[in-house]
Amino acid sequence: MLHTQTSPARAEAPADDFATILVEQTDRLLMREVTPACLRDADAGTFPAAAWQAVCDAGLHLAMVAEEDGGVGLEAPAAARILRRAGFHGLPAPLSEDMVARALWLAAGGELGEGLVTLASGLWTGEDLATSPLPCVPWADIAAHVLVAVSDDAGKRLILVPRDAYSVKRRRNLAAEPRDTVRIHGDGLGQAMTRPWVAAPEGMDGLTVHGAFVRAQQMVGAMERCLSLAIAYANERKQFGKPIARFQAVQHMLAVAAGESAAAAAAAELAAAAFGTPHFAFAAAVAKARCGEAAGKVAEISHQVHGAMGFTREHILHVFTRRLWAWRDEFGNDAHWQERIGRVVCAEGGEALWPRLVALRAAGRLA
Amino acid sequence: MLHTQTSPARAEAPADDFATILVEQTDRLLMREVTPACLRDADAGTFPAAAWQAVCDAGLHLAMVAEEDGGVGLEAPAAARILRRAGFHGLPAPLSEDMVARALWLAAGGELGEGLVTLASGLWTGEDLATSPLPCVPWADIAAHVLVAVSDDAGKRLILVPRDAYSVKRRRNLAAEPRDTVRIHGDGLGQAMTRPWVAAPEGMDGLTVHGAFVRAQQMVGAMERCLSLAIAYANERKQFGKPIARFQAVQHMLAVAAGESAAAAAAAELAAAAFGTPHFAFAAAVAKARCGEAAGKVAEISHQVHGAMGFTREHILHVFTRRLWAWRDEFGNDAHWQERIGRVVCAEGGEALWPRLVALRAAGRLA
Amino acid sequence: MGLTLPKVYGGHERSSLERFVVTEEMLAAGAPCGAHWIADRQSAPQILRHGTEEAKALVIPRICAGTCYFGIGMSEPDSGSDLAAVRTKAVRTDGGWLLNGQKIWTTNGHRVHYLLALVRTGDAGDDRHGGLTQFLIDLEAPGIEIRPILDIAGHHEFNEVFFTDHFVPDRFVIGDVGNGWDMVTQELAFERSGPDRFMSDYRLLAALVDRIGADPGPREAVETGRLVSHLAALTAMSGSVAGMLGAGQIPNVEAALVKDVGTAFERDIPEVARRLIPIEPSLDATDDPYGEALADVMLRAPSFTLRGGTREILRSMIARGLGLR
Amino acid sequence: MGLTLPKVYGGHERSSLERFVVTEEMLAAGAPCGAHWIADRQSAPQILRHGTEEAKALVIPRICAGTCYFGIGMSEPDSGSDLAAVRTKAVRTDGGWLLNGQKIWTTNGHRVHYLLALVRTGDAGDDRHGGLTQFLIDLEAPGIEIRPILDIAGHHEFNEVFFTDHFVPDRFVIGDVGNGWDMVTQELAFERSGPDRFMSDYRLLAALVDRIGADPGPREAVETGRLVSHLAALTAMSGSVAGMLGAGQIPNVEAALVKDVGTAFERDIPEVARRLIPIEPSLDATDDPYGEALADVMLRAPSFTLRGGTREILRSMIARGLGLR
Repeated sequence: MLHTQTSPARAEAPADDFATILVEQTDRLLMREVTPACLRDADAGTFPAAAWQAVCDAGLHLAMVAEEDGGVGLEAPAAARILRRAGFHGLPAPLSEDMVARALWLAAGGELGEGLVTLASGLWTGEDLATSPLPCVPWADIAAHVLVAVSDDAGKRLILVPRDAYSVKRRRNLAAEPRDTVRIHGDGLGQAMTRPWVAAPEGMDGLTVHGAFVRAQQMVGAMERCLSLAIAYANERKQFGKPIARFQAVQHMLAVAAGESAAAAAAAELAAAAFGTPHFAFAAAVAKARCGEAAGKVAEISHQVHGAMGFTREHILHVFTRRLWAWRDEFGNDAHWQERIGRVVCAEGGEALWPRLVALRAAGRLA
Repeated sequence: MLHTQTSPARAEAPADDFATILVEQTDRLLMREVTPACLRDADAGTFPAAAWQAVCDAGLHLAMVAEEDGGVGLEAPAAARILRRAGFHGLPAPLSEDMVARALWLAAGGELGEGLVTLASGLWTGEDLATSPLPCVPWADIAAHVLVAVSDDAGKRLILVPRDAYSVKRRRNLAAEPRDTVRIHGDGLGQAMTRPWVAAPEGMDGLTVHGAFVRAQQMVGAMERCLSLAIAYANERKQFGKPIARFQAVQHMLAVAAGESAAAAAAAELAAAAFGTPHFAFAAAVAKARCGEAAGKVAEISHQVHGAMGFTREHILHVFTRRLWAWRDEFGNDAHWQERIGRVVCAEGGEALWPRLVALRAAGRLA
Repeated sequence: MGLTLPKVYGGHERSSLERFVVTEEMLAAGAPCGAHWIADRQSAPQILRHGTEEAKALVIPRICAGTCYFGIGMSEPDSGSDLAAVRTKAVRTDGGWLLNGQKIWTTNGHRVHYLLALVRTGDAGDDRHGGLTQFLIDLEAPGIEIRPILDIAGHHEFNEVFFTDHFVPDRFVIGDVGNGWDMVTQELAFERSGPDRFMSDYRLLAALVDRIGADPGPREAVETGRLVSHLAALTAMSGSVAGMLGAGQIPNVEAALVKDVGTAFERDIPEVARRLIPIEPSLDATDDPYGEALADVMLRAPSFTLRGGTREILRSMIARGLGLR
Repeated sequence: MGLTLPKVYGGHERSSLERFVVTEEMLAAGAPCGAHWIADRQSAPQILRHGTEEAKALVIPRICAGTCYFGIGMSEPDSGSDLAAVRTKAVRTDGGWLLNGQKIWTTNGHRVHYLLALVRTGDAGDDRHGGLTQFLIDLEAPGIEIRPILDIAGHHEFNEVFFTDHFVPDRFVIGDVGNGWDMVTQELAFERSGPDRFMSDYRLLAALVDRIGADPGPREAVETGRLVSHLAALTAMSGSVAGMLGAGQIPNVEAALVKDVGTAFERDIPEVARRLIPIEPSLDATDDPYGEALADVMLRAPSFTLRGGTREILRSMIARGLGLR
């Protein structure tokens, strides 16, 4: 539960051996590919084509796709571990977007070739889609398709919009990751493929739920990395004649960060275990809310421990803290999801709260 | 600004010599009268008649009454210092209620003999008064009069309701101070005296503003006492072979408490300086909001430093922390006043915020 | 009662995860954790692991039957966070030990039958952790005096316990002489990770939800939702520590982490509640159960971050667990 | 500029309270605190108090005219919070001193004309505070190299400054040799208590108010009102320290208190803002000034609790001021 080890082999949600091996491979791959130069180039706007190719060659983007559809067929908890490792290493590429969008589309019976798939947050009407831009779509400019969720008189469905059916205004988040504004051409929807979305979550959040789910996993990985960097720095940096790790103030700050990180990880794991169950929307809300809240605290404490050194481009810390600041506001910030949770809980009343939490955890097979 | 000294002579808002002498006398009087036995008896429900008599003999309850009306004629900032000392010593009697209610009534041209005056929060209509009980009126059972603010078609006015015109259901706050439910008899209002309230603050809060103002001052005193107790305890209590004051965790906790206490004191002093100006309602809101927020933190930290010892009846700490927990919820809790402040500020817009703060401080003669 | 204890002593031999779930349900339902609680949670597992056969036969069946209550004899006036500073002393005598000294903050000391007490039986040694031994103390035996301590709400829950030449027979020594430190450390893992460390004011949260009503404003929804997200994460964290305990591990650091995060959550509930529903909590608001619950929690809250190890002790433990050196 | 400086040097001889009010107004209006800021705030008062006549005549008039900028030469790579560990060394030479060593985190080091640098000139002594001296450093003189440091937003504000046999004439010694520690301590009181320590993101608060609009929901009103109550208290606290500085006092502890409370407030603003107005801040949201302001503050916020003394250093100072021993 002390999420500080860099090894993926630590005890976590029960995982079969295959998943554990895959996570270890992922770790080695990312350690090799996500170099300082790769991160620097991505910051400057260059897509890390080699790293992304290695990720695809390893089939990581197919993790959640069923075996009969040519995927790896991992359970969501194991796939979530891969996303946490991607967060830990700061992979500057849309693995989480492609992994979940691809899995949803194929599970809905769609077909798909190679080429990056990303997803737009929200649940749209066909009419809105034709007139309003889709804001903050990750890597939309270089994607081959954008997955969009639609709900109107024609029912809930997924739409896969190909790249030549939309135009893009480029925009970057705080971590310099592309978050483009997408405008579908007048005749663009005609080029798109559509599938009924039987497994859609309840409510009006649409794909925001799935985006929140993957961002929660990534945030957990980034928090673990921040914590691990801060611990190493505290043991190394000397002031007043001793390592700052010896100062109680530093110790207690890091204990608080470890608590936040552990709570965030627990919430993210709950959501992964609830994937595909009726509890998923609620669980994803809990995960994004809890991780979003923890992200700000862990980033703040990590910077405080690193002092001025962590405030420089030269030190790697900002790769992870800037992602935490960006990700907590994407696919619904913590306040958004807290409000959703609060509305559900209040509508059901006080006596229903405990049974709901028990059911949530049961979906997570922990009890 | 470091509000930890037990001496009233510390540098504070400018005060004339007479006020300083009176505050010093107050301090000596309260040190003498508010004994552990007095506090214990009050906790058990016995009114501290001797201490109260001493307070009245010294004329402290007349502090804000004009000299021509037989009062001391202190400016509000000096009177507020007396209330802070009452909070510091835990005087278990309604000095703040009597002081402010008496001053308001006489300033409105009313007449008044001896006998305790208290005040009800809110701004009522005559009709509501006849039908609804007044909740949480301090010491209403033993008071001679309750001051009530009324606003309806007949204008804003103050009403002084004599004891035989109302019945009481006794109730105590967390600190075992009487907070009675008052029900005015069917013909009770006929027995009451009425004066137009020319100096009423804007808005619908009525006497809640004045109650908030005095509670803010009392909270500052109680916070200073908590801090002073915690510092003394930390220097004395040994664990791991040294005073716990040497532990950085304890030092930093107390530094945070000192910051909260100092900010609360600054806000309370702003409000005192704005008494009688058009900025008073806003300043009192700021004071009660800031003090209410600080109170919870200072109480929490004081208890944490005191450990199990501070959790006992035997130790005096609870006298002050229980008052802080009670007072922060009386006459509008911090959220109530924050909302008021937020509404004013948002209605005026961002560019008006800074001029408003400057004007507030100018009313406080600090700039 | 006795859910995880062996059938041979009258227990049910259920897993500690099952006990965990039952505990949660009791707390969620607001059922009082009575005087038998400590015995069931931490004393019985200790005695089972480390006690003599006589000790086990004497107390475990009665713990399973719910007729035997335990108190914790760790803290002393000069040894709160610094347990190694224990001064209550036992000297060897015929067939046992003679105890002199004082324990403090003994929960329900006036109603329990036994203490598990940490006592100095030798030199502390370089690491300060040596020379301590755990004893089973029969509070009805001679040489014991119990004095009440009232808490800030005026309730009598805590006690001082004084020992004057109190005789403890050898069969009441729990574990090896001089090995008390390690055992207490294990015991605290049981004490710290349970749901009673973050659900003690759960009922206030449930009551707050009802008081807010089915159609909350955005402020109420956001604040309530935040608390629920914390609680959901905590139940998962605590459950995973229960699993580790059940597997025979001693997850001290993890337990400290659950307690630190858990007590912060417990302290948050009344602070959020009082800002959302503006009432003036009263000691005698018998006409308003919600106000009474709030008042009760408000006066208990300072103890949340003290009992079972102060926040500061836990954070230092966590820091060591993180590898800060 | 030069508001509080003597008229003989081209200043205006106004009170430090007046300078305080002008500073506040500039910050409230979002006016940039330019490169002359540090000179005006803390370098000029130091040189006036402790500098030689030649030093005063050389720089004060140009500071008053706004044509002479200063940097702070306190931090070194191994001496951040622990200023007493300064290793940049000056040795006596004909008519002055020869400096060797390195300073770091020099704000605007590439644009300022002078540094006030803290340099080791002798043994530290038992209290570790001896043997330090402040020098006026002319950055255009030989033996100086300046290298940029990019911050996490990619901006160039900080620098490293390297000294290689850099000559400092005697007239540039500020204060008594070996007395640098006390002077730096005083200088920090000026640096810490000003409104620039809690108003650096004031404009974001004002923009938030506008973005919320004239008729806020309860959540927006409560959160905004809370921030305003903090700001009002801070302006009063900071004003009272300005008064003490103006009266010639050295309110170190009070200044630390203002900075600690003030930076907590500064850090709160973006955190509250992002939860009230859900946007995804962007590095290139040129079509959305509010989003840009939020992004800018978000990436600067970590420095708030570092510059001018870390939160930890300040809290330890405050603790000493409280009489903890």
